[in-house]
Amino acid sequence: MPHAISARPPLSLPWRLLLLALLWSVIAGRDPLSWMIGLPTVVGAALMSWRLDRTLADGAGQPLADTSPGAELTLDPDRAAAPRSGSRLSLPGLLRFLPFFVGQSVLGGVDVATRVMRPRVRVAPGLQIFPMRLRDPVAQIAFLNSISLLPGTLSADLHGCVITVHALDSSLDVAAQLRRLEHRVADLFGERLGETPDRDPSPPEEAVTDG
Amino acid sequence: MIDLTTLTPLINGLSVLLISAGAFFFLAGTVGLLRLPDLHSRLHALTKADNLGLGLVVLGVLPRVPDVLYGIKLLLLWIMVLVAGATGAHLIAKRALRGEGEPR
Amino acid sequence: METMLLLFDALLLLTTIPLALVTVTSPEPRRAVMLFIAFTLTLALIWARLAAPDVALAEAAVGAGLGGALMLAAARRAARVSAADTALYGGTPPTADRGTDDRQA
Amino acid sequence: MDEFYIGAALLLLLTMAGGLVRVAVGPSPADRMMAAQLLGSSGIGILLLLAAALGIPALFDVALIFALLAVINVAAFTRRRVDEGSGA
Repeated sequence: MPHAISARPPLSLPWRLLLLALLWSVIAGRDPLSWMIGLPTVVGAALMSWRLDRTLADGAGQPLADTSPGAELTLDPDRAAAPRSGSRLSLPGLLRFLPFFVGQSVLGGVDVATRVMRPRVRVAPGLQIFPMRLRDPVAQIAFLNSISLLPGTLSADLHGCVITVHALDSSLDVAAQLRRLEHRVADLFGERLGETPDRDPSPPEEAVTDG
Repeated sequence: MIDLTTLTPLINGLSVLLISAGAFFFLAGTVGLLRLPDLHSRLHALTKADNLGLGLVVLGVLPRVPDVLYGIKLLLLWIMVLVAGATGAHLIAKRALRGEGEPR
Repeated sequence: METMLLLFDALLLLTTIPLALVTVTSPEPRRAVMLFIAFTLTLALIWARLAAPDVALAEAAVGAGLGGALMLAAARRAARVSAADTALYGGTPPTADRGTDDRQA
Repeated sequence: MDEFYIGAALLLLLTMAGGLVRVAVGPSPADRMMAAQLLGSSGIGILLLLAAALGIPALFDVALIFALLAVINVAAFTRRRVDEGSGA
């Protein structure tokens, strides 16, 4: 992965304005009068999201936690302390990730449907622990959400960098599946995974075609 | 109004296929919600079957939109439901695991 | 087309009216709020079926979105207050249906 | 074709009614919330099908609002207060 790991700013304000303006024109249609409401909304939303993201990117994390004291999605101390590695969504990574993601979600749906539609429901639910090697907060969130859409797994908790995964069928090799997914997400964000010593470091890069 | 005459039978057939599959997955989601034994397993059924069902319905309805903008809007809607569904499932699962913050 | 629509409307009514009754007669506030959210969703469908998308939009936004969130917070507070009352004065709080429901937080 | 859309919407309404059972019986608040979320997404599906069958594109916008606001409830539900947990 040729992407340089440097502290890049998240996404500059003009880009945000442009993207949000595009979004508004999709939502509101072609009537030019809609910009009477759209313009203040777009500017306000861009400013707010920019400030929020900058707070995150500074590695502080604390102001966010303070403004919403009870929110579940606040940063855990470990994650907040992790420096933002500057990984950015990469377009080729996205093009590689999307077909995989769509295929996996279809498999996930089919998996659940076949389990549920049998005369006797066949599940062996259980919790498993998975230490995550991704460090970028955005990549971590993308990973968490992708886990829930993969067949048989559901991200249930997050402590620092350790995910608790709920498996619908714990007899399957959930950890290997998750490692493959982690590589996919790392590729998507152009992030290089640090190796954890207690784990098999060989990345099964090409063995991802099966479910 | 939506112009019916411009639709080819092929697109119609594809649409029927996609929506039928979508409805099947919605059905599977509800059956899972009613039959699965514990909360986390039910969350599985909810996130996967339901999001896939909605995606298929969106794809099936796509040929009938009056405008390209509506098509983009529908795809955005699906992405949003995907993200919201996965995040919501994570939040509910986490809350159920930790079980804190509730008086009863 | 017409018969299908008739069936659809009948089923919509058959779910909405019992749902409303269950919501109103629910003794536990949080259960009532969640049933109310569900009720709002079906009500929005009824507005949509009456070809009033603007009303349906307002119904979904105010009823299910903001109203639901506010009422969830209020119901949680009510449960807390009644629990505190129980701790102070003893007895069972009038709003709690213990035993059948809400064992798991 | 319109008949097919309405029929599919009818089926989705049936699954919605099934989900309502889960909202009503629980047993835990998380179960109810989850089922309400499921109702939201089948409601979106019904709205899309109705919009296509009845030719009311504005219903697509209603579906968008459904999608946006379903999250708010879940967030409100899972939110923890700092001062909570003191009762009972």
